[in-house]
Amino acid sequence: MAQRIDTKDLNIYYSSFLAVEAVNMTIEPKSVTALIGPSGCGKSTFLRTLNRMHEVIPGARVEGHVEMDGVDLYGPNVDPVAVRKNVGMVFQRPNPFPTMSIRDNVLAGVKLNNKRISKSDADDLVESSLHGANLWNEVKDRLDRPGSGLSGGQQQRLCIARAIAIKPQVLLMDEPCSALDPISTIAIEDLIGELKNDYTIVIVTHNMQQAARVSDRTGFFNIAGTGKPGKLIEMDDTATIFSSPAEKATEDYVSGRFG
Amino acid sequence: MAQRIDTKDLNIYYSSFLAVEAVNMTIEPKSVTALIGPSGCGKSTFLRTLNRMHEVIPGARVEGHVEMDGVDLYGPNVDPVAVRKNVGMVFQRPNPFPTMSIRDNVLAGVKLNNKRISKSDADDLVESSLHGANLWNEVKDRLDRPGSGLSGGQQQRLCIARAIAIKPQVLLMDEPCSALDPISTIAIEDLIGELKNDYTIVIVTHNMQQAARVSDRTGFFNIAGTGKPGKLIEMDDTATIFSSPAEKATEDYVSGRFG
Amino acid sequence: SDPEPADATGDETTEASESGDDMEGGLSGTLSGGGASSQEAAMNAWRAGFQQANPEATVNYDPVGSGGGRTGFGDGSYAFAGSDAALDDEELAAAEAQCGEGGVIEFPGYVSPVAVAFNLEGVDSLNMSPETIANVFLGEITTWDDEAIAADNPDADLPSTAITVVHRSDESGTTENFEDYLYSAAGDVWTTEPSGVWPVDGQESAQGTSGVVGAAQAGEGTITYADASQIADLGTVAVGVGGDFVEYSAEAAAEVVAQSPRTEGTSEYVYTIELERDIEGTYPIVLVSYSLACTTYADENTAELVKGFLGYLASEEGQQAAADAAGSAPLSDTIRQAVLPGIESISVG
Amino acid sequence: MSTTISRPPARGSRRRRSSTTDRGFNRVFRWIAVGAGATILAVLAAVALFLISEAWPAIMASPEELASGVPRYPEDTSLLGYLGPLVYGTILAAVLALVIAVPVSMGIALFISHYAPRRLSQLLGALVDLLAAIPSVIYGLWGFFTLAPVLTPFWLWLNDNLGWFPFWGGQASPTGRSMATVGIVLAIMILPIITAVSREVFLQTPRLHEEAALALGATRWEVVRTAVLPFGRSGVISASMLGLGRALGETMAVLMILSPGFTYSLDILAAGQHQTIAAYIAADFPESTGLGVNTLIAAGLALFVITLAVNMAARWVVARRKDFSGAN
Amino acid sequence: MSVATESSSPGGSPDTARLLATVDPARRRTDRTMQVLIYIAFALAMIPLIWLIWTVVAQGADRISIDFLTQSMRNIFGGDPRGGIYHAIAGTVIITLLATVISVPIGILTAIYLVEYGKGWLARSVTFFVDVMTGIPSIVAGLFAFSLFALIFGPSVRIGIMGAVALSVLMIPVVVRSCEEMLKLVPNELREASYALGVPKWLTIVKVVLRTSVAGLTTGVLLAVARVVGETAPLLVTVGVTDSINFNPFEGRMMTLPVFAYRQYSQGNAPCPGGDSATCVADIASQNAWGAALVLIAMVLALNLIGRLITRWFAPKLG
Ligand SMILES: Nc1ncnc2c1ncn2[C@@H]1O[C@H](COP(=O)(O)OP(=O)(O)OP(=O)(O)O)[C@@H](O)[C@H]1O
Ligand SMILES: Nc1ncnc2c1ncn2[C@@H]1O[C@H](COP(=O)(O)OP(=O)(O)OP(=O)(O)O)[C@@H](O)[C@H]1O
Ligand SMILES: [Mg+2]
Ligand SMILES: [Mg+2]
Ligand SMILES: O=P([O-])([O-])[O-]
Repeated sequence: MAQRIDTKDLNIYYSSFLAVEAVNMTIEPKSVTALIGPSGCGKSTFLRTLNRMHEVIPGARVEGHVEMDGVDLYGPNVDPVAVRKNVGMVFQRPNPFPTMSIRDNVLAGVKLNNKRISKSDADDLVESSLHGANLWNEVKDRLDRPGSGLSGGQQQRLCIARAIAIKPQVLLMDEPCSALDPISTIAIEDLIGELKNDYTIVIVTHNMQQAARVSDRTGFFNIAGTGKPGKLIEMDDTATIFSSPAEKATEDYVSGRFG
Repeated sequence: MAQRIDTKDLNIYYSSFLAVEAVNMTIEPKSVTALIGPSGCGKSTFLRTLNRMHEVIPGARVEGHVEMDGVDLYGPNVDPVAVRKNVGMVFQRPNPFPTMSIRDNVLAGVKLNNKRISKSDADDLVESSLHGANLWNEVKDRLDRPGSGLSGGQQQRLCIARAIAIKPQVLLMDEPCSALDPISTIAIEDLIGELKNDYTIVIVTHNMQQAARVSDRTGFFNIAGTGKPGKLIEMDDTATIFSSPAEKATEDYVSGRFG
Repeated sequence: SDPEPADATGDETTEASESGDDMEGGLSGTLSGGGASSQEAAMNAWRAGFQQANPEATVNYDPVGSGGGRTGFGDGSYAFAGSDAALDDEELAAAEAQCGEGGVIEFPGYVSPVAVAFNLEGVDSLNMSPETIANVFLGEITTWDDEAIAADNPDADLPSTAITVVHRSDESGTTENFEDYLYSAAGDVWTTEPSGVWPVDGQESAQGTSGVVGAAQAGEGTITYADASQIADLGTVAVGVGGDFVEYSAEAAAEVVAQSPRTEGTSEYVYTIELERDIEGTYPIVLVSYSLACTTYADENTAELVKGFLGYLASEEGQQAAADAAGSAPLSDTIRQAVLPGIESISVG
Repeated sequence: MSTTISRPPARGSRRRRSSTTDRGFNRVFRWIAVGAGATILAVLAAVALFLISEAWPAIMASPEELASGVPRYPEDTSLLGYLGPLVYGTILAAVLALVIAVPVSMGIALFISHYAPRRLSQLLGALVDLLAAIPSVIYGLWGFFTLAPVLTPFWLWLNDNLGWFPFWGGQASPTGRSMATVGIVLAIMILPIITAVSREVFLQTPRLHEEAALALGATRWEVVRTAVLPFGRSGVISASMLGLGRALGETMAVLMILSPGFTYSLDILAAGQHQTIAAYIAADFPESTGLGVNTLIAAGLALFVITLAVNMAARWVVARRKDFSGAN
Repeated sequence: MSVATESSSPGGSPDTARLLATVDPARRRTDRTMQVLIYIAFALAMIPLIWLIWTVVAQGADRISIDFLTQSMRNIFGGDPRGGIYHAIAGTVIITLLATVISVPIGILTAIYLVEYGKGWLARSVTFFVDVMTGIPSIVAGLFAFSLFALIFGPSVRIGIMGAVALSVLMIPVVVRSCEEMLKLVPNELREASYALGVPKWLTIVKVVLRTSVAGLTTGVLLAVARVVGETAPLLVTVGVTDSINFNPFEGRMMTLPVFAYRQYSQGNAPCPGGDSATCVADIASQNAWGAALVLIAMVLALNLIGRLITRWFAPKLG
């Protein structure tokens, strides 16, 4: 069921600013792909092209192709809404809906789409999603409290629960753990390990160890300087990237004190 | 010049909810103190009591004492504004002023005190602060562009530049690097190393390695369960905490897979 | 006869009249007219009287102003109208296009004295000659103890308070009639042609009759002109006419209309008058507001309603009702006799 | 995992039509929204057309025709010369109202959003909103019967003692029904509009930004100055434009209170000096016919143009600093 | 561990004490001054509010009775103290409701268009013309609506819906401008969160953007309603006046409270030959005017209250 994604000569623009240049990448199905690189190199930008979230920014556009199982996501008969339903996303900053309770936040994907769901199904979905995000125990007594009352880490886990509740084919995560404590991070990493049995996962992270721990393949982005476009320097099996990368830049980066 | 901070039996409340209980802690001058612990245990909450930022939340209050060089920060003759001027803060989420240019963001705090700063002094200050935050090279050509146009990591570094521009006695940092790439993180850590020569620094972090690398002393907070108050479990030299902590809970936490 | 308020649930077309009125209450439907706001109070009385006699009928009157009334009458949107000025040639032509050649009915259905009223501590009444009035309103006489005023009021104890003239700020029939009075009675002093607009700049003014009265009451030493029924507790001027001073009254106002000649050369039912401002024993400052209708209407029901309503309006009973409600001067028999045949002849055409 | 909702997105049997990214009801909704915008354009076009076509005879008429056809019209004056004092009066009234109302409104909005006790602030906000709920006829009645008499002694005092000041010269009105009083009433009328919008905008200032300022050692006022006011800037300008629109177009209150005149005088305490376009139209419309009505509508057209110019200026001010808007 | 004696002096280090106690006195003063000014600003706004409401209540309260609220003025004239404003209440409610029904969807949809879709010339011109619309004097809106309907139904038409259209011309720009500001305040993060869940844009707008800003939108709509509910001049030329009850906005004249109040005020005193009596009260018209004003204020007040409840009910929950 899981999908494989190929990008072909992907150039990503903010209006006339070329943020990411000529990315050719293959993301294997049922695997975890990690994207690493210094800040501002365009990891988030690239990630957002994979579920067509990039284009919601005014003036933002792409050139080239992103293919899912050979179908171009930017093809003429592809509905971006359908793309996003199948390619879920967790953002860098937690963004629960402030008007919704914790429960409704988890069910947002269902409820916002006007889908009918029985109370018991909903309860099950809420519980399983929150369990999956390792948040259930902390919030099970206050499901009807607003989601914005949680701490940062709790909010981020709520957003993960919300993303997995719609059972996407592919899950994009933009530094999902940067606001999480180690225990929650372990839970999320475990979750990623579980999810990859069925789904394709792409994760942006600054944490080299995390990349090493959770991913099967790693892509390294770099940027030559401010105003220059970010580029995919190298992509390979995670073990290779962290042990014997082909490029000097990659080696420098991963062997930093954080290696 | 640097100040020493003691907290005595500090209880921190959100209205009637006791978030952090009975903290007795000494923060040495000219040193880096790291606060670690799982999400929701009250690290941020505690940190915010050190510059009286806690009380700006409606209903929030403290019991007990926070003393700086023996002067109770919550004493009757103390002005919270003066406290905050002397105890700078960097937040978990980058929060540059969207209505100001990069330059004005750096100068925001300075201009409050010294409205008539000369242009050249201001220029010097902007440059030195941005250098200190390792952002100068990326933004030197666009100091008059809005600060909100930067990437997350760049924004956070801008906030650090803004905080150090007012040359506080104490600098509080709430996960300042959680949105930064390794290269920027190194720069910030180096900066912390430099700043501690003159200033007292308290940093909240989830990154055990970071705590180990930058701090002289480490405090471990924990929480017994949701709804329970967070507590300071143990505080000691960083080396001790990471090698032979007194408490079992501390050992479990720091020796997690992240150790 | 007692007015009869509608109750909350009563729909105007189904409400039944219990009052044993002597008029036959056969008419039904809705009739709409509009025009001069000066007639509003009187119109309320006429509509109520007519509706009580004809409980199935409703008459509406939009107080949009004389201009709106004449325009609306000319383009057929009002079946009848009220206007503070007679139709001019152009308007008459438009009206005849609606009503047919010679089919316009026009008569002074509402005549009301315009009082010259003032607010001066301790003074209730003053005598003034037309020239004095003109000079006061021109701003030539600036204090109350001016010789010209003192000369006509030997007994009055006049303070040296400054005179503040308050005029109508809106274009108005009252203004036009008052100017017309000053122009014809004190032509040497008051030289501007009458129009609905006050010609002197820089004075106090206010909107509507209630506005000028309110403003006059608010300031000490103020003087204004307003429909006499509205002046409340303001002092009034007895106006010099033919060597005598006449206080305003409905009767004296009716006299001036009755004694002034009818405009010549008009069609049969257009009864407009050329006011004479110096007939002894009459009160010369009057607002003459005309009622307008057609002798033929396209719609039978409308014709019946207009005929009934105008018949009531012009009747002695109707005129008395207006006099009670609005302090107006009843129509003279001469004029009534001249226009009643026109009203009687209203029909479908 | 569940396979029930797993349809490869690209397999959708959607029509291949246009390259726009909108599909299905998205497209419908978009067109509904566009339609609403277009409706406004259509209405405005119709109003403009109405104004121009009705004003046309007056615009085309010679001064002589106008002088004979329009009761108030002076001899030998062009239409622009005639409308000039009205335009001046309208702007004077609106500026007076704005000068009084904007600072006070921002004070009130800040009071409610950042100074008043939280529990109270909602109630206080509702109280100020009540001012907006009061119809202009009532403002007219109140201004005429209650306020003007109370202000009169004060105006007379200003006139006697500070008459050298340009605005307070001339012969002060003994009934207080002058532009100064009108300015105050208009200010009260637009106060709640400006306050309500500003308040909502100030309340939306992100806590993050306020805390950033606080942490830099800002006093409460400095927080307001560094974080709240800049963030709310465009909102406050929009709010002021709403208020200005009402002040420019307000009819009843001005009509009932002001003792009008047609001059370029600065003496806001004197009677019979100024008139606003809206009040002028309402005052003279009832008795007007023919060319008179056309002239009134031409005045309406002039008001239209004023509003247009003022709003363009405001938009320009906001757009100039678009990159720095708080929404980023 | 640290040496405890350092902090043993009761006041602590005097240097530090000074550092923490002093903030530039000029800044303190500015802060205090601004605080006082801001409090004064609020107090200033309360003066006219209380004064106005007190005036209206003092003048109008005596006139309020069950009869006044449940009867029309049909067949009441002169100094007759009977009759009431039921017809005007009904007219105000119906016409304002209609105007709201016309303007709010158009206004909010336009605001949505401007904030969520607006690009290019159409958005620019809509923005531009909405601005221009705010300056249309109410009487011009009335004349416009009149000439529009007169084109279709002839010049004699006077119906409630015409007034509603005239009021809509005045209302729409207020709705658009205030709602536009409110929608702009919804953080982009929330829209993105919704898109990322595969929610189509229109549902995101309806269920996230509108939902989050509903409190602000309510305020905007209430402002717009308040803006028009007191209009007089445009209703006089479009709806006309009547003394009788008419519930049908598509046929016949209607009365509204502000028009009623204004007309009664304009009528001034009634002549009561024998002085005031049970059947003739000289200043009944002005009493009616104030009574109607009081009822009008009370109605808008109630509306505001409802709006406030809505606001509270839907407000984003922040903690
Ligand atoms: N909305 C935007 N408009 C214009 N430029 C943008 C926008 N967002 C990001 N950029 C620019 O695009 C480049 C890539 O940014 P991006 O956020 O993708 O970096 P990143 O690798 O995710 O960084 P980080 O690790 O800090 O999140 C940066 O130079 C940034 O300034
Ligand atoms: N504004 C608030 N009102 C009420 N409770 C709050 C508020 N902020 C935080 N809390 C609660 O206080 C406790 C401590 O929160 P805090 O944000 O200090 O944790 P933390 O250790 O900083 O977590 P994290 O690592 O996720 O940032 C949590 O239970 C949280 O839900
Ligand atoms: Mg990123
Ligand atoms: Mg925290
Ligand atoms: O009847 P008036 O035109 O004077 O109001």
